[in-house]
Amino acid sequence: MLIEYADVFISGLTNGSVYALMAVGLTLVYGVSKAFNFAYGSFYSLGGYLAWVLLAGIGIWGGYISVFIIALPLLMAFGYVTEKLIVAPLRSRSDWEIKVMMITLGLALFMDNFYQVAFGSRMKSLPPIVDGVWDLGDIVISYQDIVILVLSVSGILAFRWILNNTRIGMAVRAVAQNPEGARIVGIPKDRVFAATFAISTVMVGAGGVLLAQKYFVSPTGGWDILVKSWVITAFGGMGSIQGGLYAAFILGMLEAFVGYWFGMTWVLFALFAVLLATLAVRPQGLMGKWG
Amino acid sequence: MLEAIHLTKKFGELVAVNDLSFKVDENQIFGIAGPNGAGKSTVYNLITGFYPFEGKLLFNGKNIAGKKPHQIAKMGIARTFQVPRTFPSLTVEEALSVGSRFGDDKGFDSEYVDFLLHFLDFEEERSRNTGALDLLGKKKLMMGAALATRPKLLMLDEPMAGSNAHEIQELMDFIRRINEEMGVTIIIIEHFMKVLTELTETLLIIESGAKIASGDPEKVTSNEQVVECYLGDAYASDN
Amino acid sequence: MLQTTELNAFYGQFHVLHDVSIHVREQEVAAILGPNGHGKSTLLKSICGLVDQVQGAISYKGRDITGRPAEKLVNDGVIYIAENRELFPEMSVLENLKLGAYSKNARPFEKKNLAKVLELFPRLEERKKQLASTLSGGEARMLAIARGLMSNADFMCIDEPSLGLQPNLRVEVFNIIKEINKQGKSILLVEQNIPQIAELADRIYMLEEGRITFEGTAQEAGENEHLKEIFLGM
Amino acid sequence: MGGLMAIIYGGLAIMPLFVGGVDYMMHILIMILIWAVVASCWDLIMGFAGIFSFGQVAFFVIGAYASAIVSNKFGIPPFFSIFIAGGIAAILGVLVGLPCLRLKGAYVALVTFAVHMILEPFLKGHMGRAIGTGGSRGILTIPPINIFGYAFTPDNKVAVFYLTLVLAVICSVIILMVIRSFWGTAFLALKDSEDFSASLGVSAFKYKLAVFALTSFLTGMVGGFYAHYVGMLSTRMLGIDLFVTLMIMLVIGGIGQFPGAILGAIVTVTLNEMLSPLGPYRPLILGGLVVVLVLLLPDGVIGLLRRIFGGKRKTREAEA
Amino acid sequence: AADTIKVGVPLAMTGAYTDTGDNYWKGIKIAIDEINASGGLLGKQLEPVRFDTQEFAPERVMQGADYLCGKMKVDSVHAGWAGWGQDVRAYGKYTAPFFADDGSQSAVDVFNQDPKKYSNIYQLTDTDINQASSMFRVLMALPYEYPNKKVAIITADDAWGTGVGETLAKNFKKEGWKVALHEEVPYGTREWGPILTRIRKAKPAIIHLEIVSAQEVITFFRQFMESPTKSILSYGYSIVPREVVQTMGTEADGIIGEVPTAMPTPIAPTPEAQAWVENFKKIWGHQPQAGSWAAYSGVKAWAAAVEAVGDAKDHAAVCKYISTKGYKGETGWWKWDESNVMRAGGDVPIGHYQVQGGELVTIFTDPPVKPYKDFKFQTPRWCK
Ligand SMILES: Nc1ncnc2c1ncn2[C@@H]1O[C@H](COP(=O)(O)OP(=O)(O)OP(=O)(O)O)[C@@H](O)[C@H]1O
Ligand SMILES: Nc1ncnc2c1ncn2[C@@H]1O[C@H](COP(=O)(O)OP(=O)(O)OP(=O)(O)O)[C@@H](O)[C@H]1O
Ligand SMILES: [Mg+2]
Ligand SMILES: [Mg+2]
Repeated sequence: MLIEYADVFISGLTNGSVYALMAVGLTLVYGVSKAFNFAYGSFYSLGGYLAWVLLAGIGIWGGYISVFIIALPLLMAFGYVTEKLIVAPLRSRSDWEIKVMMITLGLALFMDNFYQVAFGSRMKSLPPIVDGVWDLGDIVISYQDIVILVLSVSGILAFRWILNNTRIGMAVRAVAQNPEGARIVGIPKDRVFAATFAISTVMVGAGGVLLAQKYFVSPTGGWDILVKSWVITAFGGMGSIQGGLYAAFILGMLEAFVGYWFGMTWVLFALFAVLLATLAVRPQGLMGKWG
Repeated sequence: MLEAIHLTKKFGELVAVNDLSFKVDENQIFGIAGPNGAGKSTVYNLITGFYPFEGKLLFNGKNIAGKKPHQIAKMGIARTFQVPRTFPSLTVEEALSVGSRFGDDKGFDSEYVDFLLHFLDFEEERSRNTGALDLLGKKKLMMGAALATRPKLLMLDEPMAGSNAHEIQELMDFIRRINEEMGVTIIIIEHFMKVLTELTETLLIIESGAKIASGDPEKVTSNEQVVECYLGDAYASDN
Repeated sequence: MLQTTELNAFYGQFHVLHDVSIHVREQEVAAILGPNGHGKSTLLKSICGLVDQVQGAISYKGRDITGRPAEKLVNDGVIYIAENRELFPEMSVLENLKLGAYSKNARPFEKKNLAKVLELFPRLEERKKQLASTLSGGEARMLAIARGLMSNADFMCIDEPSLGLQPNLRVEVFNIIKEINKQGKSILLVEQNIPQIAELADRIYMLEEGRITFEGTAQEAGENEHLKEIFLGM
Repeated sequence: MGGLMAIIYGGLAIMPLFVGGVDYMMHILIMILIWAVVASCWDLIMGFAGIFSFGQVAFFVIGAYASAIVSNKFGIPPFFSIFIAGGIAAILGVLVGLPCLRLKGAYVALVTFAVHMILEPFLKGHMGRAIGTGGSRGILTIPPINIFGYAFTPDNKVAVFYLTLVLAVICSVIILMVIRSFWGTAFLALKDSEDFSASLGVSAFKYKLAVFALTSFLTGMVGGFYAHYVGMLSTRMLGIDLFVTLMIMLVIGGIGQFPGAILGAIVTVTLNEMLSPLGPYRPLILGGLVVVLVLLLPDGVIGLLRRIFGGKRKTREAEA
Repeated sequence: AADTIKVGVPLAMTGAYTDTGDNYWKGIKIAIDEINASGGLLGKQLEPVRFDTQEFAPERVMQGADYLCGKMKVDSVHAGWAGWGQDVRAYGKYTAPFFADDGSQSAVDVFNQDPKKYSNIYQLTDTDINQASSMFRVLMALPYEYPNKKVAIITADDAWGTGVGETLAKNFKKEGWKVALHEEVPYGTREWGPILTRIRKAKPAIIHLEIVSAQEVITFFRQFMESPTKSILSYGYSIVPREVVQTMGTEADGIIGEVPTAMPTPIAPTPEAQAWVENFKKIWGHQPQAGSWAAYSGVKAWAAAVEAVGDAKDHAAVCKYISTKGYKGETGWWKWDESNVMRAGGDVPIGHYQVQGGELVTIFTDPPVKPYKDFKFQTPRWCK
């Protein structure tokens, strides 16, 4: 009995760590710039495709380490340029929040279909980062899941620490709350906007690299990621890293246990029921600040 | 007209309004003053239904505790905000129309809006965007929109702040005319002694959410405690 | 120290400042008077790099700083203390103050300045942990000034420091400005409601409809009937 | 606004003179009208009321299924069942609107989009099958609208077209009236400053719920109409494709620029058809186009027309 | 242009079904090229007119019919997955012969409402119900001793998946098996923890998974293999996405699956068929997928009928010819029943495969259940 629950629990934990990794970048960008990035899922796929091109296409020497060394700066540059080119110009317009949603939706459509044209509609698979399972008798955990758990949780905690305890983190939060005020005290707001966008691209792109070996890469594979991240972000509180972390694990567990007890079809209903109930009591999400 | 009975509002540990009772008579100009953070604006927020609170609030004998802001507006209580609010999507005329349309139970009255634009000397700004008004313009806009609801009671939160002597004089004339010509009861929060002594009939001084003096403005402003915690020696000697 | 030459500023099509030339000498306090909405704040903001469309020239310590953005000017020692405060609403008073010392040249003095401003404004010391968004009008004004002081700037543009402050504090702020001026800072001030402004300012400008209509020493201003009637009446 | 709307609908009304014989073209015209209404409703709630409702497609599908089920199960003539469908959609709209009143921006978007995402498993699942959605098979026979013995089937596309036109014009006039009335002002005021509006007597509760109810009613009704026109339904409308297409209509038409959404529908549907032979390059181009258009045409085609013809523009930004 | 014959090809070119659309297109393309290269049909070249059915929204399906038959006036339509009944109604309005690969009882149900009206509609494969029954028969016929009589059924929540799941469950129950788990899951499911926990608890002798999408079935397999139970893994039609074997290679060895109207591989039943397979591999660089051959044969069947009738425009005569005469293909005769469904059996049976050495190997054909050539079922490594 207990063993079974342990198994479900571990599956929840694995889900949670994956979700956490996916959602943080979204919450960051939204928190800082109030820009809701609909192309977030496509950025995830971008990470996956980059890894695939490097590993399977070019057959790069050094495996995943080289992939990260090459892909992360590329992702960062991509995020930075995207912000500068298509998000920043909208900021001074009326209804700019809707317009950002629309332009990123357009970008998502463009990117997804670009993948399809360039790489075909079929999924791409990548070699595992680490092989094998940790056998505990009745329970087995794959090393891959452990790597994802450790990397994502430590990445997020480090990130949160930076936001709360360093000058840069404080600057990012300041820009989030009052861009004009930030300029007055000497924080270059445009650069912070672009940088957070770039960092979020790196986060989700890195997620794409990490998860591609588990979930594969396909042109439209990012939508699922976007939706889940969105739920987590809202649940945890838009803009709250810590809230996002809690939310990811709560939802991961919810998914595992609802799936176990009631069946997978109920997971989505349960997810939204919990989300609605939470928002009814706390409209700003678990830990969140107002959007 | 308005009676506050044992009003108390706590923000966590902080008691922003502390067992405060006062009474505003019909057709009065009633002043509220007190140190920064004394709880003046909070009192407005309680009266206009922005926060729940303990105690009772009677408006023309009816308890208005628990009512929503828009319901209170419809009952005839209008207000301005300390930090100016505007409608950047609307013109001055439209903003006044909002008050007339939604706050006045008689419904929209374009003649009255015209009259107010004239009254406030706002005719030139009529179709100007409210977001682009200067500080004084914003304050006049808030007053105009509030008046457009045909209030029985108008509550002003530091309407003079940021204006020069000349402008203050003008604003005081406005307020007096609102009170006398339109028959609107007024509560005003101000820090300028001159305004309080010249304009108000009754002055309430609060500190840390509680009343420390009230009554005739001249007398109240020479109250020792008031001078000490609020006006300062310089002011006292100035007067 | 600071000089503007034929400065013009626009918001879109709207021409706010017309050929404004002013100057502030080292260790001087200059005050700008003028009716509401005639461009006083715009002038300060233009100098501090917060207005996008400016024409003309601004020089600071002999260097041309026209078009230099606010975030860079802060490092050069020019700070703007805003009329509408521009605080960080979801941060505590303390965090707001710390951010005031964000610039490179303020950082080393953060501790010292923090202690100093908390002493100047005991109310802020009391409310250290409170979120800026929940401060009262006057408390927020204090925080804005205090945050500006944290910047350690040499040249401070202060927009209506007394706005919304209680009477005795208004005098207090006046004293504070005098004090920091004595410590060697230059100050450009917009202020309507300190009767002693003539006592504080070395030089007074009058800005009407975006144009300078009077320039002179405090004494000259005192002798100007027009000015006296409108601005020094309180 | 009214004049432009009259020109657009007038132009559409004479189209059958030229292409009346080509079913394919008539079908496109009918779909243009249907999407024009849906996009206009979306514009009303998002562009004017400032509520980021992402449930428009969901309410459309709800209306379609409701009308199909009501007419199939209870034998209610489709002419009436589409109003019932509108009513059902409106009630659900209010239910969805309620939690949204306390929420902001992207949260509202999520909660409303949740309806969209839950709808598919619901319609396919046991609950859906129990009320007659046909599960994942869908509903394959839905009676056509029948007025005085004349059946508006897909075989009589010109007739269906004019019926749709009548419906679209009625819906558009309602939307126009709402925007022109004090509702429009209330929405703008609420969007700008909720506490200022409240202090002037505007009830956010009432107006937001009302706009949820109205837009879901119209959308649901048009959904019902669609069901009886096409004669079959499946959950495949809930893919991301339709959602994005509607969004593109708004981008092209201009947000908060009614009747821009109608123009947006015309341009988008036409473009989509023209690009269709390009296969995967179609969405690629559409996506790129959205990016470019949002950047270059901030107020969509309407804004462009205004710039060309110098029509007056309601200033909506804090500019002098 | 007047001397070409237009052929409509409505397939998913964008969206979630793009890959299946590709499969069908590959077969159709070969057929058209072949006919054109050999001088055309009645001396006229065939001209394919493509239409993107996207994600099969009802109005899109209808639009396809109006476009291809109404506007472009094509003389036949060759689809694959085409709308599961929606297509029957949309194309039934017109007269051009229409070939679909819906494999769905709901499409047949629509047909049976008005066989006259829909007489131009042809299904290239048998229904979900018959396919599922066939899967069951082969599972029971495997030369393998099941350790218990428990089965776990996991299907997608679409029409195909639920149809197969329900039929299988019914059959198993009839045979006295216990359905330990019967789950419908949405597409996009990639975390199988909760389900696998229940599977590991139940230890069923058979697990049947029916989601025609590679990511889902591969993730299931990999997570299952972290701690496998001794269960035969039956993937049904989910074995068809090429990515499954291409991605997993020999890792997938042991999985069994099924494809209707498919060319048995690796060795085809007849020399002609073998030649066809070789040709396909030469052109597209991989083994033929499910659907390619069916779609190819649809085009060829129609062309043969047109040839016999002598007029591509006489749709009624062409249809009548196809319905009554059938078509002789690479493996033998294709015959459509009174519902215009190409029922499995005879020369075109359902192929049952096992992955062996990283490729699909036909081990049985059905109906009737018959071992195929010398290929043998191998007990999967996790069952030993
Ligand atoms: N939401 C809140 N949460 C916590 N404290 C609050 C909140 N709102 C107000 N306060 C505190 O309550 C006290 C009273 O605030 P209020 O705004 O009423 O002061 P005030 O008398 O209007 O002062 P001022 O003259 O400066 O405007 C202040 O100390 C303020 O910091
Ligand atoms: N962001 C802006 N966009 C458009 N117009 C503006 C903007 N900011 C200010 N204005 C306009 O520019 C003019 C000058 O404004 P400014 O704030 O500089 O005046 P001021 O002299 O500081 O007045 P106050 O005493 O109200 O602070 C005013 O008419 C104002 O309406
Ligand atoms: Mg106050
Ligand atoms: Mg100013």
